[in-house]
Formats: sequence, structure tokens, C-alpha cells
Amino acid sequence: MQELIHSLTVAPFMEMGQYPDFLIQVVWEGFVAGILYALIALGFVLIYKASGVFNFAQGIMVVFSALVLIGLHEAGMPAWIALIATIGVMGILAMGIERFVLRKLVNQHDAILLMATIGLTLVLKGAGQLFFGGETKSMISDELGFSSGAYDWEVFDGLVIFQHIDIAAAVIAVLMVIALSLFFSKTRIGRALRAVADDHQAALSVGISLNQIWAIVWFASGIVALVTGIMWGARSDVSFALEIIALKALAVLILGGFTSIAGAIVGGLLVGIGEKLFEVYWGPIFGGGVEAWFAYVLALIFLLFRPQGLFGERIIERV
Amino acid sequence: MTVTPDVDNKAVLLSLENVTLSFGGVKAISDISFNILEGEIRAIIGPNGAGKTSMLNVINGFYHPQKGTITWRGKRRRRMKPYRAAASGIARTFQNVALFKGMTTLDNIMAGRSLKMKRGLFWQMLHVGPAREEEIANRRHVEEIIDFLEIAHIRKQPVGRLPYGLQKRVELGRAMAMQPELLLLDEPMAGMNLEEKEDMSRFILDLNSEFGTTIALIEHDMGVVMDLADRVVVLDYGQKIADGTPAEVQSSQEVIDAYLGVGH
Amino acid sequence: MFYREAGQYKTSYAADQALLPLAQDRYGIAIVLFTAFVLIPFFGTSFFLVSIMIPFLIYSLAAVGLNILTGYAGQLSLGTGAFMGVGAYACYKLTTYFPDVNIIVHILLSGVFSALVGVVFGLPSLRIKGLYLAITTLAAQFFLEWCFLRIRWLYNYNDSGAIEVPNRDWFGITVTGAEASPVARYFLILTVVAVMTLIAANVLRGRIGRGWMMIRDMDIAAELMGIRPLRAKLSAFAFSSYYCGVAGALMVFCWLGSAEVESFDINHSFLILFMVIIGGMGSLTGCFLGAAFIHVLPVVMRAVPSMLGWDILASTVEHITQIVIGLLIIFFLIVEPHGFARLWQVAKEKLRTWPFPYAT
Amino acid sequence: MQLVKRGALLASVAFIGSLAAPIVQAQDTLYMPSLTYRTGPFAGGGTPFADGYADYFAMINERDGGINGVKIVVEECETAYNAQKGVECYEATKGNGALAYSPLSTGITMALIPKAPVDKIPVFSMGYGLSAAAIGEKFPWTFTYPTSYWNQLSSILKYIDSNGGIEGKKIGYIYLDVGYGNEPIPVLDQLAEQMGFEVAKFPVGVKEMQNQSSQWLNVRKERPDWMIMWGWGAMNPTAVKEAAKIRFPMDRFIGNWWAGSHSDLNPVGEAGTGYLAANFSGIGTQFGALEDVIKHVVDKGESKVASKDTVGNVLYNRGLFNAVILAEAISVAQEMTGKKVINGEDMRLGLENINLTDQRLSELGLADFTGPIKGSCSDHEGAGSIFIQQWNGSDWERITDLIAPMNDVVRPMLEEAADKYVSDKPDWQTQACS
Repeated sequence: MQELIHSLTVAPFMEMGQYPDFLIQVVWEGFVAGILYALIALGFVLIYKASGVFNFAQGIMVVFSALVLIGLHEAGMPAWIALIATIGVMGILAMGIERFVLRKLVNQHDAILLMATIGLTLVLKGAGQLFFGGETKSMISDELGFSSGAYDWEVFDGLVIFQHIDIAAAVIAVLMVIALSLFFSKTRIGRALRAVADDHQAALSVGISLNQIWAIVWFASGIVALVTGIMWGARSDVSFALEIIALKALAVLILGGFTSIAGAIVGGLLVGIGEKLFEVYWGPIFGGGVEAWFAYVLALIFLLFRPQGLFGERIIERV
Repeated sequence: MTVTPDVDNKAVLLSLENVTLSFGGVKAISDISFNILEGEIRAIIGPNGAGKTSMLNVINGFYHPQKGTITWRGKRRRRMKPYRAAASGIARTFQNVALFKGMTTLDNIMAGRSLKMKRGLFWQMLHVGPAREEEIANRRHVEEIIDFLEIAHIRKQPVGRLPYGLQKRVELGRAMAMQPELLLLDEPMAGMNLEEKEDMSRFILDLNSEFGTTIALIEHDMGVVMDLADRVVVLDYGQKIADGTPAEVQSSQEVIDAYLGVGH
Repeated sequence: MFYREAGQYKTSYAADQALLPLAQDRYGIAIVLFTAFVLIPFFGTSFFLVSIMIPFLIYSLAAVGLNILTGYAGQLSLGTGAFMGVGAYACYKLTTYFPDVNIIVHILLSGVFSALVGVVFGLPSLRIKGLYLAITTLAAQFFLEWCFLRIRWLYNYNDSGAIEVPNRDWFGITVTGAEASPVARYFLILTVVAVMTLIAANVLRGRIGRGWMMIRDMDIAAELMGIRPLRAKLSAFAFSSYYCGVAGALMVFCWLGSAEVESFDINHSFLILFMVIIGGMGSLTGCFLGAAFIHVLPVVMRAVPSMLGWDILASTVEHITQIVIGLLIIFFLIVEPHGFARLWQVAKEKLRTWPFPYAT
Repeated sequence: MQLVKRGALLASVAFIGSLAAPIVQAQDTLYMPSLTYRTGPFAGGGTPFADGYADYFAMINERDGGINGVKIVVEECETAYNAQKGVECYEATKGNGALAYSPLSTGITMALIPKAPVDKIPVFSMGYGLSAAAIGEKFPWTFTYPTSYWNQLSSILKYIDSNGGIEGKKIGYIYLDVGYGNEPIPVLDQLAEQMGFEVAKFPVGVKEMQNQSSQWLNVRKERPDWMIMWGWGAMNPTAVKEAAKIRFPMDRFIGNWWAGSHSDLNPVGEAGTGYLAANFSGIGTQFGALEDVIKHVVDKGESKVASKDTVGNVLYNRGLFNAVILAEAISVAQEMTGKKVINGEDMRLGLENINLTDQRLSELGLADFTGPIKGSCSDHEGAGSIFIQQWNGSDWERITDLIAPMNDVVRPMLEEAADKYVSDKPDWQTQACS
């Protein structure tokens, strides 16, 4: 028993201190994974904020957009043209979803909107496999100009390896977040979006079409999905197995709150770094594989103490 | 103005002393004392945001005041959950109708009987014997309420589809089904036309006189309040500015100021 | 006209409160039961029984379980697959420890274990609502999946990690395991499902069920009517998980014959949720309609091309099936968000007023 | 609404039709169901396998007019690697006179093993499924030629031993955390004791197949000398990439035979150069049988392969090899029973008495394709050998001769496992072998 307590409470920290280079590596890996979780969560938040739809299809949109990109490239398009064409496809998809799904489901119950996006997941999954096949594909990262090398950093008598692609992921994620916040604060549509998030009626009264806004947020999260797909694909290929990883973004959402962009980012990093640390230092005690549930259980425990999320405001119930 | 207890030698059912309630620094109710006597109709009035609904929420245990004591039937009440308040005999209706939208009128009023029904899972599963007898006995009671409120024709309709006036009536029925000792009504006549208001007033008076139910109500229509209430308490900005019979309250300068907006 | 209640007078509250107050409904149910208990076992092929009726009934039972929680008590859950798994593994362990006890007892007992687990994972529902709760049930799903794999005791330290079903008798007829005939398994499942559905209907129309619906429709008002949220929500979780657990035990013992973790994965949770939503939240009939639609449609779609003699790759059919189901789900949500149950109700109302289409 | 009703009507008509007219096979054919998984997360491996399987039978029909004059009918049923769908496929096809099932997924295999003796249709799980099924006395209806997971592992360990010794070394075992990956662990532990090496295990959850950085961080922490992988599908390329990231030497990283196909390493490309994998079926198209397949099937456009390049790749050839063994069993059964059209029971006999000698393999156009396989009443596995192949950055190359398993150690363990499987099933059907 004492041994168990020791191995749970003392040993992991001793190990961290013993090999600090390794600890840095673990945190870095967690950081990169966390960024990708955060990006997926960001896609959820955009849509939830603007339309109150909990978009379960965000995960499959990541896979789908990456597959479209690879597929178009395989069909002979140069990488950059394929990228632009993929953005176009995501735009058409967004408009289609708004026109044929969302517009017809206005004011429905949460669960029904959620189900509709799960239905959408099935459609995209089927279509993705039908057009592009089910096998694992490698991302066209070289063609898009990402280098596959790594920086070595010798520190604490050890070695920390930073993959170029991971650094690129971090930089692109930061740029993406900056671009989105500029979009929200500086453009007319962006301000309208925030207005919608606060009050649908108010937004309507200043003459903004709700339908337009929905199409735009779906498009925006389509682009976020594409970026996520490219980065994750470059790290570890594109296959439908990615979709289930995307579910972790749901745990991220709990930590960060459904409507907070900052929450999505902080939550993503928390989950990413937390699960790597837990898996590497504590996982072996439980026989490993704890990563599969760590994020959700963390979210669950967190919820019990702070149901409104990290950055959400406390909700006072009214009668 | 001090509380004048026991005007007609009636027992005090509920009394609040120096109750203060705030949300993160904002005071919704500050240092309010008043009581409700058994068998009376007590009105709580005041402009919007005066803290009337918060007052009801305190009484039925939904909010917990930071300061002050609440005494129910002579016993000091501790921090209490709403379902305990319900069990001790407090029922209420809501400002914005809070009916169970997915259920029929009958089921909504049956829902008011929840506390009167006790049969356990086993009998429920079989739906024979005691569980069924209990169901039927309570149904009989509910049918009496339905007759009283004259809503027999909508018995099996889902309440979501009913017009607003009828929904209010069903909500009253649901609260009645609890056979409460104290019934809290939050704006029972809001949004009603004259005819509906008359009906509702009649129900409230009958309920009070026939079943002896003590009633505390919030209402904006001063005419209705003056006709119905035995005593009136007036709140403004979370503070009590008057308490007494309708006539007394009507002549209070502070009340007139509050309603006319002097000094605002 | 055809579906008329006029002339059917109720002279007591008991009669008015019966499950099926209308004669037409009683005849309808009688026909359905006759078909299920007599016609299908008599005329159905083995494929029809094993690949269509048995899964359909098991999924219906799980859908009833989820519907109690989601449709009646208003708590959205994505952990159904795992709760089914708890039932299946519990049943497996029970048969190992008490091999002589009748298998039916084990199957019914196994639900108790998933009810307990359901209560534990239902605890957050006291503080968390709606979609947030749905995500915490994902924690249940993934954590339990991990347990099914990592706790080797659950599958008797089997190297393959799978649980296998022994042959077991009931009154001398083998009802589980590979040797059980489809008809025997079908009868067992049908009986369990029919009885448990009746019990669910009884509970739902009584005090307890009303309490759940009160919490669902307006939790604050419910609490002010004396419903204790803790008790109501947890009892809904327990009751619902019991049904899911029994469905899981039946799935492994009377349908698949063996199972490993993947049989209880998240996709099952979604599948059952689809059935509930398409069928109609808050409707027991809907559970059966939804299960029939979601389970049978792909089976039919797979059979169509080969019947028509089209040479299409099985995978293409599969992908198209997926797309079609996805589209149909969206389509139905748009056309009738309250599911088949509401369509059925509307149809009944139409029949009642026929031939006057505009009377309400 | 009208549309819904009409759709429902159509569907129900089609459905009733499907019940009324089950596909009836003509009496003079051999019916061979093919449980495929061309969809789902493992489709990348399932597709070439299913193609190879179908194409070999198509070639036999085309070139020889069937086996001893009887045509083979192959019917595919899509399982998506999912146990439920697998059972459904089984129920849908078994009534058509199915001769044998190759379920491919461990989950489906486990579900079918107890059904085999009841329906009298053998299960042929080629080198996968339940290792203990190698014991013919306990599993009369199940076959795992040419070898089992357990024996394969012992061959891999022998390879390591012959490349610098294994004693005192640390072997990392990274595996897909499902039944499939967990299965060889008892043997690994036992052989670790016997051969004197240390084991470190790294499970990869099904959901984490593409998110393996924690596992590889742990590998970096543990610093094993060799890595063995029991991976599948999307897990494999990700693992090789992650290994490259932590600079694990590729020629010390060995995949099992489901972790060494073209679809696994093509996405990795150059970065995977030097990666090793076990295999038991030849690579390439330089075999007579494959040339015939190209000539009679692929070139005529009758194959389902997406491109001709797929023919000859690792999993295509494995699917083909699966068909080869079944075809051989059919001809053995025909010979033994004297019947042209056989049933499942005859097929079982054929599988049990299979004897693919080097000479016979040459006759089939498969010289050097694989090692000889001989079955018997008690040996349903054949304890066949494997070879090691290496990825050169763009293709696989065979780099070793056949490596025999350590059957003397593994066989008793298999027997023990088989006893355990049967122990809680009192009425399990066994057979006595002299």
C-alpha cells in the first residue's frame, strides 16, 4: 500500500526531476497535441457561439477537409491550388449545411441539433470514403512547404527534439487565433457575429441576416478544420481514426466553456499537456492506455467544481 | 412601521425577520421583515425589480438569504431545499408559467400530488394493487380541482398548446393539488383580459374561503390587490416601504412616491 | 372514422387510466403480439430471426432504456454502449461464478450491476445539465471501455480478451451459446423485451415516471412540487442503465455469442441514441419504430444491389448506406423532430377524423 | 410527407422481396463467402486482402474452369471489421452452402469459433484469431495455418537472438490495445524468462492509434534495444513515424505480419527505411500463380483492384495465399471423399489433411512463396515458418530465409490455453487424435 502511494505521489516527480530534458520533451509533445485539440475545440466554439449548435461533425470535418486536399492533389492539382480549392469545397459545404440543415432546424431542442450534426458526420464519413477510399493517406506536407526535419536542443545533459512540423503547428495555430480575433473585433461581419452570440433578436434588428452568419461561421470552422487536418495529418497521416481523437475536443470544451475562444485554447493545452504527463508518468501504474479517458474524467471532475467552465460566467438560475 | 402581529387573533404562519439576500454584491432584498398570518390573503407589491419574486424564492427555499431568520409555524427554519419547503406545505405558481410542457393538463395537476403518493417501485412496476388504488384516489382529488377550475374540457390536452390564460389556471390547479398551507402566487393575472382576471380572482377568493388556504400573491393590478388582499406589503429597491391594510398602504406617501417615480 | 373513440365511454378512473384505453389500440397490440409470438417464429427464416428480429428486439430494449433517461427524464447520455457492456460482463462473471443458476436469473441480475454503475456516472447530473452532461457521459463511456480491457478479471484472464458464451438451458431448451436454436433465443428475448416494456410503461405512467417527466420539463418547478432532484435523476439513471445492461447481456448471450470491448464502443451509444431520436423521445412505441428503422434499413440496403443483380462493391454499398442513413436522419429531424412516434400519432388523428381532413 | 410514405413502401417491398428470394446457389458450384472490410478504420489493409482473395479464385475459375471442374462462387459481405456485422454476414451467407469462413477480425473469429461445430462449417483464420485454436484435438473446426501469433512471436525473437543475441536485452512491445495485441503477451512473458530478456509494454488504444506520442515518449524513457510491434491499420504508419521522430533505429524495429504491408509503409516513405516486419507470403508478382492472376483476371479488367500496382503487394498476396490454402483444401477434400461438390464437413477434412510441400507449391506456381505447410488431426496450425522483410524506402525486400518457430516451447502453452478455453464449456466438441 505504502509502495503504491509512493509510486503515485512521489516517484513520478522524482523521475521528472531526474531527467528534466525528458520532461521538457513530454511537455512539448503535450503542448503540440494540445494546440491541435484547441483548434478542433475552436471550431466547435465558433459554431456554438453563433448558432447554439453543438457541432459534432467538427471532428469528421477535420478528416474530410484533409482528404479533399490530398484527393485533389492526387488528381493532379498543384498543392497550393488544391489548398485553395479545398477551401472552396469547405465554403460550399458550409453554405449547403446552412441552407439545407440549419435553416430548417431553427429553434429546435439541443439534442435534435446535436443529432443532426451526427447525421452530418455519417454523410461526410460515407462521402469521404466513397470518393477518397478508406486507406491511410499521407499529408502532402512537403508539397505545401513544410519541412520534415527537426531541431535538436541539447540541455540538461540530454536532448530535446523539436520537429519542424510541430513548431509550424504552434505558429500557425497562434496566427489563426490572432486572425480570428481580428476578424471578430475589426470586421463588420465579425462584430455582427458577436452580436448574434449575445442576442439573436438584437442582431436581427440591426439588419444582419442570421443565415448569412451561420454560413460564415461554418465556413470559418471549416477552415479551422482544414488547418487542423493538415497539421495533424503531417504529424501522423490522415485516416478516419482521427475522428475519434477529435472527440477529445469535447472534454476541452467542458474545461474552457462552450463559448469562450480563450477557454478553448487554455483547455486544449491543459488536456494536451495533462494527458501526456499523466500517461508517461502515471500511466504505467495503471497498465497504460489511460490517455483514452484522462481528458474526459478530468473534465468530469472539473465540472463538479466549476460547472460553468474556466472562463464561463456563473449562471444564476431564475424562476 | 413595525409589524403588527395578530390583527384578528390569527396565528402567524410564516414570519421573516431582517432578511437580506444579495447576488455577488448586488442586494436584491435588504433587511426586510414581515409576516403572513394563517388564513389571510397577503399581497406583495412594488415596482419592477423591487425584489418581490426574490422574496417568494426565499420563502420556498430556492434562494438562501445571507442574513435574517425565517420562522415557519413558530419554528425557526434552517437552510432548506425547495422540496423540503414543498413538503412542509408551501406551494407556488410562477411569473412566467412553469408548467410541465410535455404533459397533459391532467398529468400536470397529478404532478401536484407527487408528495401525496408514496407507493414504491415494486407496485409501480406492476401497476396493480396499492399503486393503482393510490393513483385512482389521487385522480379523484385532481378531478375535483378540475371541476373547481372549470377546465374539464382540456383535461387530456398537452398544456403547451393551451392559451396563456388557461395555462395560468392549470398552474393554479397544480399548486392547489398540493393542498398547501401557504400558496404563493407570482402575478397570477399577468397578461389576462378582464374576464379572465375576474375568473382568477373568484378562484383565489373561493380557494381562500372554501379551503382556508393562506395565500401570498404578487400582483401589479392595484385594483385586484385592493379587492383581494387582507394586508399588503410594499417593496421598493429591495426594501420594505410600507406594510398594512390596503387602505393604509394606499395612503402612504412613500408608496405614492415609489409608484409615481418621485426621486427616481 | 376508422380510429374513433366516440362511443367508448369510461365509467371509472381505472378504465380511463388503462394503458390502452381505446379498443382499436388493444386490437392493434394483440395483432402485433400475435405476429411476434406466433407468426414470426413459425414462418421466419433463420436469417430473419437471427439477423433482423433478435438484434431489433435487443436494440429496442436498449432504446427503451435510453429513452427513459433521455426522453422521459431529460438527461442526455452518450454512454449507452458502455452501460450495455457492464451488463454483458456482469452476466459473464455471474455465469462463471454460479454456473448452476438459471441463465435467465443471471441476465436479469446483470442489469443490477449496470444500474449501480449508471448511478455512479449519473451523479454529475445533479450539477450539470444538457450537453455538458452528455459530455460527462462520454467519460463513462471511455473509462468503462478501458476497464473492460484493462481489468482482465472481467474476462477471466482470457488471452484473447473476449468473453465467450457457454451453452445454457432453460427448461431443457438451450437458449444461449452457439447451440441454441434461433427460435429459442428469439422467444427468450421476445419475452424479456415484452415484459420489460410493459413494466416500463407501468412505471412511466405512475408516480415515479411522472417525477422524471417533471424534472425533464421544468426541474425548478418539479423541485417546488416536492420532487427531490437527486432521487429522481439517479433513479432514472438506475432504471435506464438496468434496461441497457439487460440489453447488453442479451446482446452477447443470445445474439453475438462472444464479445470484446469493441462491441460496446461509442458507436453503439450513438446508434441507440439515433433510434431514440428518430423513433421519438418520450415514446415507448417510438423506441421500437426507431430500432426497426436504424437496424433494418442497412440490412435491406445491403441486400438490394445483389437482389437487383447490380455488381457493386460491398464497400460502395456500405458507404452509400452510411450517406443515406445520415441524410435520412437529417431529413426526419427536419420533417418531424419528434420522430416516428409523432408521425404515428398524427396518422391516428387523421384516421380519427377521416374523411374530414380539416377537423382537428 | 408523401415522399416518406412512398419511400417506406418501396423499402418494405424490397425487404419482403429479400426474404422471399434468398440467393440460391446452383448445385454444381463451390460457395466461398468472403468477409471483407473495405470500409472503416482498417480498410487500408482489408481492401488489398479482399482483392487478392477474390482474384485467385477468379483466376482458378478462368484458367482451370474451377477446381476439378467445379466453379467457385465468391460472395463478399462487408463487415467493416465489426463483430456485429460479421455475425450478420455469417448468418446471411451460411445457408448458401458456405464451405469455410475466413473472418479476418479477431472479434469475428471469436464469435464464429463456437458456431463452427454447430453449423459444421470450418473457420480458417490464417495466422490470426485464437492462437489456441492450433490444437486440433480441442478445436476440430478451426484452423490457423500456416502458424499462430504465438509461434510467430517466437520466430521473431529467434531472429533477434541471431542478430546480436537476446539475453540481457530489453525488448519493447508496442501493441494495439485490443484482444489482438494482448494475445501474445503470455508467450512474450514466458519466453522472456526462458531466454533471459526484459520486456517493456506499450499499449496503444484504438482511439489513440494516430496519437501515439505518449507511447513513444515512454519508449524513449525505457530505452529498449529492440521494438516489436503488434499493430494494425492506421496505427502502423503512425508508429513508424513516431519511432523515426525519437530516432529509434529502424533496423531494430520489427512489426508482425499485420504491421508490414505496403499500405502501412507507403505513407511513411523514406523515413521508414530499415524497418523490419515478419511475413509468410511472398512479395511481388514474380510467381507463376500471380502471373496467371494478372493474365487471366487483372488484365481482363475483372479484378476489383484500384490499380495494377496493388497486385503483388504484401496484403494482396496474403489474401491470395488465404485463397490458395482454401483451394488446396477443397481439392484434398474432393480427392478424399470422391465427391466433386463438397460440403463444410468435407472441407474440414480437406483442411485437416492439407499438405503443401515445396513440390506442391511449385506445381501451384508458388515456389519460394512460403514454407511448406502440413496439417494433421492434432496440428491445425502447421507451425510454419516466417521470414523477415525490410522496407527500403519505397518497397519491401525479403532479407532472411525461413525462420522456424520455437514450437517445442509454444506448443505446450497452446495446449494449456486450449484446455482453459474448453474447461468452462462442458459440452464443447473435441476430437481424439491417434
